[in-house]
Amino acid sequence: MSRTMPPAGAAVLEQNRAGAGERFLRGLATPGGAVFLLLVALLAAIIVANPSFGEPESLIRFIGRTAPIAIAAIGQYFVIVAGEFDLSMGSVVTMQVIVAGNLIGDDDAKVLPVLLLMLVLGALIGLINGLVTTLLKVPSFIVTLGMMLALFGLVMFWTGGAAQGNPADSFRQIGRGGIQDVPVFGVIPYPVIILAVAAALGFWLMRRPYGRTLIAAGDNSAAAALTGARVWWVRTRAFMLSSLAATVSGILLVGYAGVHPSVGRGYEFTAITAVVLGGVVLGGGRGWLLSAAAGAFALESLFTLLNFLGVESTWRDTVQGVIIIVAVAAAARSWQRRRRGSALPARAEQHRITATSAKPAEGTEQGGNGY
Amino acid sequence: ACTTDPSVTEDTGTASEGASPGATEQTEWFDQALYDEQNEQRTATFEGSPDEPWLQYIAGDMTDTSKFASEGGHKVCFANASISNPWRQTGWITMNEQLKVLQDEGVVSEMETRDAKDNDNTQIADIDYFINEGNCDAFIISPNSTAALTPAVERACETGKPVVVFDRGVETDCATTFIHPIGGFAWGIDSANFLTERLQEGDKVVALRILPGVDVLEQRWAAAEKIFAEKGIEATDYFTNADPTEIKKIISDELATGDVQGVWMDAGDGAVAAIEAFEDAGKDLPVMTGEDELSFLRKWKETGIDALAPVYSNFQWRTPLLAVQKIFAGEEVPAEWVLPQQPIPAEELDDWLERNDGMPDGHYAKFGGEDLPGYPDVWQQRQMP
Amino acid sequence: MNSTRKAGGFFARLSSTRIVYLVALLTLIVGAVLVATTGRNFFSPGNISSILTGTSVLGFIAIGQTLVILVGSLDLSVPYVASLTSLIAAGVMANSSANILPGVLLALGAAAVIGLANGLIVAGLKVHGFIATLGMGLIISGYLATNFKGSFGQAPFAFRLVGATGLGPVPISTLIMLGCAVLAMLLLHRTRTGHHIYAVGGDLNVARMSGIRVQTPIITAHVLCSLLAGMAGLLLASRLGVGSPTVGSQGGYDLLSIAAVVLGGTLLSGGKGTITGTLGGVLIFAMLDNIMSVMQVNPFLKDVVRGVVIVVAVAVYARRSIVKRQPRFGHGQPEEPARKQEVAA
Amino acid sequence: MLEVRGLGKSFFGIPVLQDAALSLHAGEVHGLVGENGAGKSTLMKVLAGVYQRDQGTVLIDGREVHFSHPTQAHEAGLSTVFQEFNLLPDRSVAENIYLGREPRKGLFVNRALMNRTTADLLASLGITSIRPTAQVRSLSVAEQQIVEIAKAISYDARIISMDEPTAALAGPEVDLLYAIIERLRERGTAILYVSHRLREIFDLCDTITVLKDGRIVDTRPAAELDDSALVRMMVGRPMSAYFPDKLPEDEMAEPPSTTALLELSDAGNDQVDGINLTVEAGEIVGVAGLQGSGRTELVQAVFGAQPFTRGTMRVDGIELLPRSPRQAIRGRIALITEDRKAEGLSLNLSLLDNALSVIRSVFPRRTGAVRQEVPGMFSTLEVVARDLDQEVQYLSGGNQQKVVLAKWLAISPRIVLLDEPTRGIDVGAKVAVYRLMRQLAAEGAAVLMVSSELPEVIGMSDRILVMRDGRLAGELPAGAGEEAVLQLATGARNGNGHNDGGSARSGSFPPPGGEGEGEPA
Ligand SMILES: Nc1ncnc2c1ncn2[C@@H]1O[C@H](COP(=O)(O)OP(=O)(O)OP(=O)(O)O)[C@@H](O)[C@H]1O
Ligand SMILES: Nc1ncnc2c1ncn2[C@@H]1O[C@H](COP(=O)(O)OP(=O)(O)OP(=O)(O)O)[C@@H](O)[C@H]1O
Ligand SMILES: [Mg+2]
Ligand SMILES: [Mg+2]
Repeated sequence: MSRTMPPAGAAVLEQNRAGAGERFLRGLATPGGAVFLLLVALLAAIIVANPSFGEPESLIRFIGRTAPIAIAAIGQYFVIVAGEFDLSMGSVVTMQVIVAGNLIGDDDAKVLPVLLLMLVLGALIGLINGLVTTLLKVPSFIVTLGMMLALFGLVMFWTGGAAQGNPADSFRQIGRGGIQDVPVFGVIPYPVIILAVAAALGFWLMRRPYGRTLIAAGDNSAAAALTGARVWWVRTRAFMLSSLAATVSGILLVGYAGVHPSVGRGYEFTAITAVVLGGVVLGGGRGWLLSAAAGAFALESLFTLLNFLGVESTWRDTVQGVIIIVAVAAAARSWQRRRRGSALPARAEQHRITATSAKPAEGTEQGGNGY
Repeated sequence: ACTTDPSVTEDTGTASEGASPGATEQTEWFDQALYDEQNEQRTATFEGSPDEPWLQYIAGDMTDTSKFASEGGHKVCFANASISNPWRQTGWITMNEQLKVLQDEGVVSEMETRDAKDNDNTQIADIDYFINEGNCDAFIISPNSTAALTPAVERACETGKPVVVFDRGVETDCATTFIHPIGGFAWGIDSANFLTERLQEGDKVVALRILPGVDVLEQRWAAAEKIFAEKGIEATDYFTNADPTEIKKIISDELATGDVQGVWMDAGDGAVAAIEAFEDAGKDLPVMTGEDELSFLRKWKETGIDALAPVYSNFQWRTPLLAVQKIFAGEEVPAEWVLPQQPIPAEELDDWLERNDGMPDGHYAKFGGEDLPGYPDVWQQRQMP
Repeated sequence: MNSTRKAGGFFARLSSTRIVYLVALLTLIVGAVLVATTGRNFFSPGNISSILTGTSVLGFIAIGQTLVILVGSLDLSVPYVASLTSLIAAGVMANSSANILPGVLLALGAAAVIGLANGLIVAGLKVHGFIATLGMGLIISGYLATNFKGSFGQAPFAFRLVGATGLGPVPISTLIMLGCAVLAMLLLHRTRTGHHIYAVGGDLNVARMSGIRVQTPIITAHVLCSLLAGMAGLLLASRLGVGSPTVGSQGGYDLLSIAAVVLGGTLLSGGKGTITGTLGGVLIFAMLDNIMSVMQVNPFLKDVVRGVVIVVAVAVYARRSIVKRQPRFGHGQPEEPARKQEVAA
Repeated sequence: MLEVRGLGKSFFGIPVLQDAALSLHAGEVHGLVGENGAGKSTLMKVLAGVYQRDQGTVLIDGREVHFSHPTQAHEAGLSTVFQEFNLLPDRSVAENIYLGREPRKGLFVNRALMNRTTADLLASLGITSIRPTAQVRSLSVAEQQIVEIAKAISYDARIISMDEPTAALAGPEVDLLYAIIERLRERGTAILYVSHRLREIFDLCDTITVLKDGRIVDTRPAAELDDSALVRMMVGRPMSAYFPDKLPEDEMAEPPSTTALLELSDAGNDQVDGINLTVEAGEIVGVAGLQGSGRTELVQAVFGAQPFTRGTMRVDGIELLPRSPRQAIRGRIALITEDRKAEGLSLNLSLLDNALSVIRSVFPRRTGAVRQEVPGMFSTLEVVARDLDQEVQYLSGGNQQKVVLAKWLAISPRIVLLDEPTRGIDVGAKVAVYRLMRQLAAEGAAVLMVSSELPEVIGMSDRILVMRDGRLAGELPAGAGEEAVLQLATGARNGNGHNDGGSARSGSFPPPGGEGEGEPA
């Protein structure tokens, strides 16, 4: 193929892409970028309402306690960007919490094997969700709804509704402890580190062939299948990632909050809300992983702000409802604007893609735009 | 053929034509008369042996049940609100063990149970089903909510069979007996008094409540809130859905804005998370009231905080079946069977912990089933049918 | 040739509804046998009445949900609408039969306004139905939690009769629900709006290009769905005798109604499905619940059974509804049609 | 009748139409031609009320009109066959035709009337094979296109615009359309006709308007123009011929070898049967056939998308019967699908992501290396875009097709299957595709091309296979006449137009009216 593809290098590739700064600006102008601005605004508002929140110790604690929902949102992101839903997430969290409570007990020696078992269980549930969705062609909304009911019922039946007790402290340290005596922050909670790792892994994965194929499958699964992607397997893995993320959330929550059957309740909707707030489009094919995590932080910041402002806790639902409708409506308008062409990224002129690192674009005889 | 449930009549329900007392009732849970009554009942003397608190009652009107006296096994129909929380689960296990005893004794032939899964509409249908299809000799009803279930309970009463209502009440006294511990106001008084005694004016109490709209829970807060207000304690309340994650976040945020000296809870669920929030924030542990759920008692013991465990007597789940036994024996039963409701103070903590050794965290110390056949395995394993 | 294609088309259109009723029949038979083993009669008036009562509230909501799903949206706010209308109705009626009409009208009016808001958010602001109605549900739920702490109001006797009366074993409420179902069917199959609902759900762009104002069917479907949820709320008020801020969410009607609709063979993505199928789905749920209650299945296991049934049943249709082209070459007998044609020519 | 003046429309601030002017008279068929992205569809959509114009005036019968919704256009007597299908697969033919204006009787839709009038309409167009109550999904693509046309006609519009109505049609159906247009013309309907098939333009149109870069180049009577003049006007640079010659021998890397790269024997599944064919390295084999003859199924089967269930397939002498596209791609087989938007591209993803999609799915480890080659591929294909990060939905059809080609070039395919590779793309882009095909062949790939455009098949192929009713009906050498191809395709033996194509989809259409070059009917 040497002649159809003149050799080129990274330089040429970059020459045909926008600069990093421009790409960043373009990104900020999308709903996926706007959520970061929203987050900053909310944090600022919280600090105004309660200046002590701005201290590094408080902030890092806040990040720590938001880690479980942010990790769940990251998991849900994989599924949503592939054009699916995972409603079983909350039940998976509950199941894992109870499994930890019942199987580990006070026995430190059991921590590792049970941890392993939990991960296997999480992967298995995701596998079932994924296979039923992709191979049996049942809409994932229904599959995971069924899984949510069945799983929760099974766990409750198995435990009679209550866990034996909190598991060994060494296990709970994962969600509760931290690295002590760090300058500036005081303590860096382990959840912060786990979140950072999860986000980094997720970010990396989304730039890997797997991640790009996942988005492609969410955008147009027929086309993805014809590029040789095993769409069923790509999607199934997304469900597995989601359940695994729920498992990690569960592990953190056991530490953070302890074992109780209501831990994890409603997590699926909170995670979906966070993802959508992060500008990820339901239906798939659009959106960034880190924005989903930022969506979770924005949501939590909002609740915290409401607490600090002394808003009656019963109004919290209402505020949340208004916020997600407004945010998604704004996002929809922003995509429309892009289509209509008044937005920055679409306005740039089209020209021929060049392979030589020599001259700028106007290489055609006529010049001007296009042919 | 037009069939109308005969009991749906003009005058059921609380309100009379044209009046709308519901409108005033709905935001105001506080009821001075009931408050005073329960306040007194806290110190009242209970008839019967303190070794069997589930059979104790406060002397009062008795229902004559001689007309129900009959031999042989009777079929009991139980319309349960749900088993959706640890307290109800524990009680449900106890009830089933009690059932076995009565079945062995030949008093009860079988108990058919329908579980309404916290749904008023379902429970109404369940009761109607029992009336039409159940061949029931007696009804036991644990109402899901007060006003909505009143007509259905009345319909059950109209069958002429004995009706036993327990836990939450209904707005009718047609039932043969209504079994309940003293009540929410007593809980509120016990817990709020405990806290106010140990706190000073201006101190802050965070109140963690499960959910709005359930009368037994609302009354707990109504009483406590009143007492806190009288004593100048600053109290902020939150609904948590019993989710420890929420509880921990709420306390953390509260601690971030200022110090908290007391924690008040309307149920023990999630108490551990509340205490841990103080630990994690490195603050002094609060004075606290929880419940006799073992998770709380254990954490209490472990941290050595200054605490009280108010009790909403879980052993009341034994009483309905025992009441049925009495009814079919023709023995009179209290029209309103008020069971003792004694908080667990620090002095008794060790004792209760010891008695419940090996039970899961979601178990309730005052479950009252130590003399039942399945003890302790059934509760330890939380086996339910 | 043409006749076989015709038959194929006929089956293709009926099949999913048929399967629903086959599954319902299967449930019925298995149920009857199981119930008989406990010494009960599945077909006794009391039991039938119990099953039918179980269909009515969910039925109202599922009919409405069918409309919004057909138009390509979803409604997660229905439980809260039902709660709200039960409160409005009982509150306004305040145990006076003179207030029944204003109570009903105000309750349905509020439901319609919520539906209109949902519709406008979905159609006008282009917010996904899932999010729009999830948000609307949260908004109402916050309002309810803040303003109502328990049951409220009182339904007068005449109004309570609706929930308590039956024609033989058939509750009036079920008949009203079936009446609504018939109206919804008429709407879908016989009116322009109905045709446009299918069109918009099938392909928004095609509908637009064909000159349909696509907002109208979306908004209509949402308003009707909310109205039907309002009907469910009225029925609940009638059965409970009071309004309650939690009746709707107690029933879990949001997800359950969606499951019933999909169980009834309607495509979750819209454009294809029937009310008849939905009624079948609701019936299956009601029978399942009834059987499990009679069998005294552990309440936790009930959810397990429900969950499994939803997935398995939908898996059966999903496999059926993958439209395949007619094979040109079978395994054994290629060329059959071609030869016939040659003879004909 | 219709008069357009100074029309302007821009997307993303880029003008797509500028100062466009056009006038249409009763009984006139007005051809509108131009390269991909010239703005033809946009012009039609503005006229139809789908888009709002930014500037200019549109007059119908001398009165200025302003449509903000397609309904208004219908009311004003203007209907449109859009480039994309506008049918609901799950609804009946009649419901589709009357969508948005269902006849009513009282409150209710009058179904009986709807079905009856639909049947009448179809009959009046000479179509008997389509029942009004048939689900559109059960129709073939060609039948669906006919329904689409019938729908536009059913508005009784005085002005009908058709945007590439024949893109999905082959010989006989095109003739049917010719007949329909003739009838409309007689009725005094004005028709605005867009097609990339220049032959049709000359066959049908009285006047031709050429659009380029959103501007009108010229409007002339058809009689004054010929192919090359028209092409010159369209591309703005001279082009020796519409169909390019083969590359000169000396440009070939090596003489074409004679190894059979692709070999099928007795292969079949439920749509095709008894397929025996070989394609040698360096060879371009064309596959012709009527709509629905199973050409797509053939290439899809070779590609493993609808695998063969019988027979054997060899790639480079080694047995390989792919059961999935993935296996095929592993064997370095590429398929350019006929439906770019539905099967070829992820429209929300960037050029770069689309170009790398195959590599990422199947050879993820080579992603890094191939990434560097992407600009080269796009440059060779003369892709025009803002940059590599632009989402492909913002590209014109031709450029999108080039992106599809690029993603397959990335695997250096040995066997290249092309299904209607030039469907709906302009002359310039076509030439790029042809050149690429030659290039691939020259480099030793085996190329199998399905096309409905006979001149293209004939002009490009070293051998021509003709399919009929799921089987190979015969093989013709390079340079065979269209007549010969059509004869094989329709199974017509003695020119009596007998058609034994047993397929329900194609069988009922009238056979080609005239032999040879398919003159206007
Ligand atoms: N909805 C749209 N949003 C953004 N850009 C568009 C849209 N529709 C068309 N364009 C752009 O407008 C230009 C003209 O497109 P148009 O579809 O009118 O071309 P055309 O002449 O019909 O081409 P083809 O022959 O490929 O159909 C192209 O550059 C295209 O990318
Ligand atoms: N009745 C039908 N049901 C479903 N899909 C159909 C039907 N008829 C045609 N198609 C689809 O339309 C496309 C083209 O039809 P078909 O395969 O019959 O034609 P072809 O011989 O490949 O001709 P061409 O590719 O030129 O259109 C294929 O992708 C096919 O799957
Ligand atoms: Mg076009
Ligand atoms: Mg084809």
